[in-house]
Amino acid sequence: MFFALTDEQRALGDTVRDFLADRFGLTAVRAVFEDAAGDGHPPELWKAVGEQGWLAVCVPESFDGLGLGILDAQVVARALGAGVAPGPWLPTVLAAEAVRLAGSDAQRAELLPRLASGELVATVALRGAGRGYDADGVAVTASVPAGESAPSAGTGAEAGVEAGAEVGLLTGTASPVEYLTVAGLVVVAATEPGRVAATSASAGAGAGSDGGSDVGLYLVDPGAPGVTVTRLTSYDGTTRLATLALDGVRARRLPGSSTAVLDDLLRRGAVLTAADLAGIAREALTRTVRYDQERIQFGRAVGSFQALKHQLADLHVAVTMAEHAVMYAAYAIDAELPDLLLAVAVAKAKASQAARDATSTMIQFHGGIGYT
Amino acid sequence: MFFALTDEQRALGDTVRDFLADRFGLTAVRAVFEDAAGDGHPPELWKAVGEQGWLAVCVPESFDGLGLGILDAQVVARALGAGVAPGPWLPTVLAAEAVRLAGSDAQRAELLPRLASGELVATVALRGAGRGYDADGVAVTASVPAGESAPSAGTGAEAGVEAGAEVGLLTGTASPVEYLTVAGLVVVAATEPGRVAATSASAGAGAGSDGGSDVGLYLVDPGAPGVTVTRLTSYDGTTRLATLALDGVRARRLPGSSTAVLDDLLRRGAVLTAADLAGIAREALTRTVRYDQERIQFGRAVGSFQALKHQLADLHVAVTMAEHAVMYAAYAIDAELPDLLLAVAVAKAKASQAARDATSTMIQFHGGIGYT
Amino acid sequence: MDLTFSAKEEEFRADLRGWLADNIPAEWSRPGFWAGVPEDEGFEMRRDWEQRKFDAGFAGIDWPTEYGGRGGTPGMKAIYDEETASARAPSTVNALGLAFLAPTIMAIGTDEQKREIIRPLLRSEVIWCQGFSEPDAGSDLASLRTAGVADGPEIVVNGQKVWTTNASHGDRIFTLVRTEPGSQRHRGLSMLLIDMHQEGVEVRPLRQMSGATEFGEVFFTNARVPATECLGGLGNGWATAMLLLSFERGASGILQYTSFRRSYDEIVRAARALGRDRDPVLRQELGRRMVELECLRYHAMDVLTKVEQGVDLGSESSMTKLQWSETYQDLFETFDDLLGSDVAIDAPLADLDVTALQAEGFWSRSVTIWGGSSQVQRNIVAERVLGLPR
Amino acid sequence: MDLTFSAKEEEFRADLRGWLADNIPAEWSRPGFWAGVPEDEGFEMRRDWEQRKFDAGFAGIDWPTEYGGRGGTPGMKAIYDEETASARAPSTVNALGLAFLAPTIMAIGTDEQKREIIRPLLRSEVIWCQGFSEPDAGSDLASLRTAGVADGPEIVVNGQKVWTTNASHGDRIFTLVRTEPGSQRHRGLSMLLIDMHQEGVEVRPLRQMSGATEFGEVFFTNARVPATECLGGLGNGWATAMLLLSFERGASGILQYTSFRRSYDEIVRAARALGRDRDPVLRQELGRRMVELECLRYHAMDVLTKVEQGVDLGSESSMTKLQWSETYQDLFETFDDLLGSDVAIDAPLADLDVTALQAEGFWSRSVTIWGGSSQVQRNIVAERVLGLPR
Repeated sequence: MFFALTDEQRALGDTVRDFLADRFGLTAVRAVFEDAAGDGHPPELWKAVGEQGWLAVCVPESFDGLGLGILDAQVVARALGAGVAPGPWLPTVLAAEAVRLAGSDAQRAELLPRLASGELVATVALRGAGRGYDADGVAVTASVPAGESAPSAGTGAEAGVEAGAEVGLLTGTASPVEYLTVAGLVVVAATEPGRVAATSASAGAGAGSDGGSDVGLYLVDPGAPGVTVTRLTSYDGTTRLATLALDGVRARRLPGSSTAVLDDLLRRGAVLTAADLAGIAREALTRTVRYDQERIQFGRAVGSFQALKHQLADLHVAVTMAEHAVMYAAYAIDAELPDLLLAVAVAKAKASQAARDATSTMIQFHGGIGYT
Repeated sequence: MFFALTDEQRALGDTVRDFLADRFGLTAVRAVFEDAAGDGHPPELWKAVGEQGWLAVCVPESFDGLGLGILDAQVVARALGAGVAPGPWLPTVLAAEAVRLAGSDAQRAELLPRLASGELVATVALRGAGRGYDADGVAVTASVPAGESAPSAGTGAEAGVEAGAEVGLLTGTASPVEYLTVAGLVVVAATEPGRVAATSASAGAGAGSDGGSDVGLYLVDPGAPGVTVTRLTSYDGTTRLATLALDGVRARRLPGSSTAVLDDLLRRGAVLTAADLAGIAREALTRTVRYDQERIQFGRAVGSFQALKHQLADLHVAVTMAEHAVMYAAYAIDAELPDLLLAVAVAKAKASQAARDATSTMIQFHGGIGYT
Repeated sequence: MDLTFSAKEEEFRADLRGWLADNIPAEWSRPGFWAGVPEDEGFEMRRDWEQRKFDAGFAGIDWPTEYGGRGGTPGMKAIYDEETASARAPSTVNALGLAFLAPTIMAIGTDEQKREIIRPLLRSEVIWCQGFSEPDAGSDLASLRTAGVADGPEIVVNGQKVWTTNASHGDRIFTLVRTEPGSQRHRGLSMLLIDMHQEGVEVRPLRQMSGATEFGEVFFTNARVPATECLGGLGNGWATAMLLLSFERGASGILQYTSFRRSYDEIVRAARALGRDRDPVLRQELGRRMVELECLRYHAMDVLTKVEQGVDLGSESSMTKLQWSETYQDLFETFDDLLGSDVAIDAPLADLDVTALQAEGFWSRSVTIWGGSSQVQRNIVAERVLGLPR
Repeated sequence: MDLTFSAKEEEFRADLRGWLADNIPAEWSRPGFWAGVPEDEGFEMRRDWEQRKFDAGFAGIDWPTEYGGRGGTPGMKAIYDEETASARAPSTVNALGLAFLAPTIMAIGTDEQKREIIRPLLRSEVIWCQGFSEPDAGSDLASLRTAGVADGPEIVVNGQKVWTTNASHGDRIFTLVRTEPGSQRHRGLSMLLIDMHQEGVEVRPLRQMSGATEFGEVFFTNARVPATECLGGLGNGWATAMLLLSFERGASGILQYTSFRRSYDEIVRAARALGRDRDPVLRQELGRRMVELECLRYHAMDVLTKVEQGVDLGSESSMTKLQWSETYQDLFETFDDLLGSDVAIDAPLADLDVTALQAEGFWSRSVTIWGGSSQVQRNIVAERVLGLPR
C-alpha cells in the first residue's frame, strides 16, 4: 500500500511552485488579470512552461515527452492552480491527450513533439454553450465532403494506411473555448450522423471504445476558411474564453476517436480541473491562516477567535479530502481501476466544493473579523 | 401594522406554559415516554386541557367554544410543544376543525361541544403509510352501501335536509394515526370513486371547494364492526401511533367535505405542527443556552467558547424566523390572505429545520464541549 | 394581528406610486440597465434623481419637516422602501450620510450643524463619505491611528482610511480621528467633518472583484478642518461613533426584502430561459431561498411593529443584518449553481442579460463583511440577546 | 502510488475471508438481526465470537505473538478491519481495552501486568471498562474528582464515573483517580485498574434515546484496589492517560468506511424499496454522502501508508475522527429525510426492516461527542495542525 506521491512527483510540484513564486508571482498574475483586452497568454511564462517540460508530462517518450500519467499531470495542475497561473497549459495538455489517444501514428509524430515543447499552443472545443460535458453536449456536426466517400469499413484496420486522409466538414458552434485566440490547433468534438455503421467495424482503432463511434474528434486550424472566433469577456481574468463558430470547415479526423475516447478525454479534463481547484483551495486556506495569524484586532490575533478557528479546521479537513480524492482519481485513470467513474466524480465534486468554500472563507476572513 | 400577538394571546401562551411547568413537567413527560406500553394519554393532563379550554379555541361560541382562530391555536400548540406535552390535543383539534368546516348543523351540534370540552377524544386518519399529505395520499375508499342510493344532485342544496343521513362503506388502511387507541371518534378521509358527478352540483356545501368532491371526510367509530386498530411502536415516546384498517366500515359522511376541505384541514394541521416544532426549537435553544452558561469546562463556562456562541446565535435567528413564519401562516389562514399557500409551506419548512437544528445542537452542546 | 396600513398611509402609497410611475424612465427598469451606464455618469443620474425626489416631497419620509423631511410615520417609511424598490428606483448616492450622519446630527449636532448639513445632505447636494475603517482598524475601531493636531482654530489631519464607500464622489467625510496624541483605545478620539475638496485629501479608488470601484482609500496629508466642524465635541468621538452606528438599527429589512425578491424573480426568469426551471435540485435550492426571503419579510413586519410601538430594538438589529445578509449571499450561490460554468462569462447568455445579477453576485460577498461582519453580529446576538458569557 | 497489498497480505485476506465465511452464521448478516437479540444475550454471543476468533488466530492481528497476537503488518490489520466489517462480523465487546489499555500496557506496564492482563483481554475473558468521564469532568479531564486514599497496601476509592461504555458487562475498569488529596488539575492523578466485581462498585445503566443501555454510571464507595494495580506509577496518571489516548490515532478509518458503506448500501436499498430512489433531491443528498464516504476511504489509505512508513500521525488523527464522525451523522440525517415522518416508527415498513438503521441513526448522534467531541477535534486541528494561536 503506497497511497502517496513519489519523491520525483513531489519534486515536480515543488519545481512548479518555486518557479511561479520566483518568476511569476501574484503581481504578474494580477497584471494579466487587469489587462482584460490582452490575450491572457504571457509569452515568457509559456516559454518556461515548455522548457520545463510541464506540457510533456503525458506525451510518450517516443514523441519527446516524459511518458508519465495523469497522476503526474495533476501534480503540475495543482501547483499551477495554487499560483493561479494564467495560460493555455490545461487546454494544450488535453489536446495532446486527444492526439495521443485517438491520433494516427503520423498525426502523433507530427503534433505531439510540437505540443510537448510548447511550440504549438492548442485547445479543445468539446461542447456547446450551456450544454453538458458528454456526447450529448456536442454542438458541432461533421459531414463527409461532397465527392469524397466515407472511409469504408475496415479502413482503420489496414495497417499503414494514412488515416489522416480522413476529413470532415464541420458546422456548428462550440463555446466557451479556453484560449482559442492564441491556439494554433483546436481539437473539436463533432457528432457524425450516418457514420456509425461505417466505422463500427473499425472501432478497434479507438482504445477503450465501447463500440460506438457517433462522436469524432477533429483537428481544426483556427485560421481555416469558415472559422469565426468571437471573444467572450469573463469575470475570471486568469483565463480567456471565446466562441468557435464553424461553417463547413474542412478538418482532419483523429481516426481512433469515438464517444468512449471523448468520455475518457473529458474525465482527464475533469481530474486536472479538480487538481487545479484543489490547488486553489489549499492556497486560499494557507493564505487565510497566515493572514489571520498576523492580523491583530481587539488586541489579539484574529486567528485566535474560536469561531474562525473551527471553520478553518473544517476547511483543512475538506481540502485534504479533496487532495486525496484528486490523487485517487488520477491514479484510477492511469491504472484503469474498476471504480474510476466514481473516483472522477468524487474528485470533481469534492474539489469544487472545497475551492468554493475556501475562497469564500478567504474573502470573509480577510475582511470578516478583520474589516468592519 | 400590528405583527404581534395581543395581550390576550400572550396570556394564553403563558397559562399553558405555567400550567405545564407546575403540573406536568419533564419528569411527568418522561414517565409517559418510558411507559412504552401505555396509551400515552395521562387522564389528569387531559382533564385539565379540557377544563382550561385549550381544545375549544377554534370551536364557535355557539357550540361552547371560544370562537378564535388558528393564530390563537398556534399559541397553545407552541406552548405544548415547548413542554413536549403528550396527549391527543392536536388530533382532537383537527377532528373538530373537520366537523366545523364540513359537518352539517346537526353534526356540529352533536360533536363540537363534546370535542371542545375534552369529553370526546378524537383523531384524524387522512393518509396511507408512506404517502403524501394531499388527496393523492388518501388510502381509504368509500362506496355507497348496497341498497341505498347516493344522495341525488341537489341534496346538499336543500335547506334543512339532514345530511348526516349520508353514509359510506369505508375500506382501506390509514397509517400512522395519532392516539387512535384512545380516540372515541376518527375523521377518515376517503376517495369517492364515481361520486364526483353526483355531488359536483352540491359543491356549495363545502366552503372554498374548488368544485370537485373526490375526497370525502367520514366519522368513524373505532369500535365499529370492520375496524382493526394495530399499535405501532414509535421512538418518540411523547406520541402514540397506530394503523387503522377498515373493511367495509359503515360511517357517516361530513356533507360539506371535498378535496378543498381536506387541503384546508391539512394546512391547519401543518401550521399547528409547525407551531409545535417552533415551540420545541425555542425550548431546546433556551435550555442549551442555560446549560452552557452554567457548565464549566477548562476553567470557564462552556457558553463562553466562541464557536459554540456563534452556532447558538445562528440558531436564535433561525428559531425567531420560524416563530415569525408560524405566526404569519396562522394569520394567513384566519384572514384568508392571498399568499396563504406559500405562507404555510414557509412555516412548515422553516420550523422543521429549526427544530431539527436546535435539537441536534442541544444534544451536541450538552455533551459536545461538555462531555468527552 | 393586523397587517394593513392606515388609510393615511395607503393614501401616501398611492401618491408615491403614481409619482414614481410618472418619473422613472422605462429603460431604468430594464435588467442590466445600470450595469451598462458608466460609473460616473450613473452616479450623476442618481444624484439628480435624489434631488427630484426631494423637490417632489418624497425624501426623508420619516424625518421632521424642519429638515426638509415629510414628517411621516414609520409605516410610511416602510411603504416608501417597498414602493421605491418595487419601482426599481435607483439606490441613494448618499446612503451613509442619510443612515448615520443625519440622525446623529439631529440628536447631538449644534444648531448650526443642523441648519447647514442636513438639508443639503437630504437633497444630495453634498455627498458624505464615512471615514472609519483603517488598514489596521477594521471591526476593531478603537485601534485607529489617523491623527489630528490642533493648529490655532483648525485641526491638521494625517492618516489613511480604507474601504470608504463612494470615495471618488464624496464632498465631505465624517471621520474618526485620534485628536489627543498618545491616547489609547477609545479615548482621545473626535468625529471630524472634513471637506474632501482640499489639497491634503487624496482619494484612490479600490478595484473590486467585479471591476467596480465603489470603494476607495482616502489619504489625509496635512488636511485641515476647523475645530468647530467636530460632531459631539472634541475628544468625545467614541461616544459619537457609537451613537451614530446605533442608527443602523433603523433598517427594517423591508427594503432588502423587496429588492432581493426582485433579484430572486429575475433568477427564476433566468432559470426558465435556460430551461433549468424543471431541475428538481435547483428548484429545491430556490425553494430554500424563498423560505428565507419570506421569513425576512415577516421579520420586517415584526420590526416595523416594534418601531411603531416605540420599542427599543437594541441588539435585535444584529439579527436583521444576519438574516438579510446571509440570505442574500446564499441566493447568489444558488444563482452560481444555476449558471454553472457559464457564470464566469460577462456577456448575454442565450439572449438573456444576466450581467446585472452577476455583478450583484460579487457584491453579495461584501454584505457579510461591512456594517459589522457576520462574526461580529453573532457575537452581539450571543452575548447581548442570549446572554452568553464573553 | 500502489494500492495493492503484498502477496503475504493477500494470502492472509484469503485465509481470513474463508474462515469468516465458515464461521459467521448466515442469520447474523440479516439486517436487524442484532437489534432483535436481547442486549445481554447479544453481548455473550459477541464475547464468545471473540474467543473463537482468538483461538483461530484472528485476534490482535498486528500485536506481537508473545501477547497472543498474530504479529502481522499494518496492511494485514487494515485487511482484517475491512474483511470483518464486510462479513458483518459483530463488533468487539472489549473495544476500549483493545484500543487503549493493551497498547499502553505493552508500552509502560510492568512485566506482571503484561503477562496477566493482555492475553485475557484479547480473548475477551476479561471485559475492560474505561473510567474517565465524570459529571463535572467531560472533555476537561483534569477537573476530575474521584478520590483514592492509600490504606496499607491498598487504595480506597470513592467517586462517580459516567458515560462508561459496557458498564453493565465490565469485569475491570481502568480509571483515572485523584490519589493525592487536595492536588489540582493534572497533578496527583493515578491510573488504577479496579476489579468491578466487588462490593464497593455499583453500576447503573444509562438509558439512551434509542432505548439501549450501552452506557452506564459507575459508583465507587470504598472500593479497594491493590496499589500494585496502578498503571504507569502512582501520581503519574495524567501522563499515562495522555499516552493511552494517543493510541486512538491507530484508527485508520477503513473499519469505519467499510461499515458505513454497508449502512449506506442498506439505506439505498431502503430508498429503492420505498420507491424514493428516483427522487432527484434525495439522490443528490445520497451523492453527497457517497462523496464523503469515498474520501474517507482514500484518507484511510493515506493513513495506512503513513503508518507503514512509521510516520507519527500526531494530531492528524483528529482529522480522521472529524471526517468519519461527521460523515456518519450526516448519512443518517439523509436517512431521516428518506423515511420522512415514518422515521419515528420502530417497526418494519413496507416489508422492509429498517429498525437496525434507525438504531444506528440514534447512535450517530453520539459519535461527534465521545472520544473527543468535534469541537475539541477542531481546536486540535486549528492549533496543532494549522498553527493558529490559542
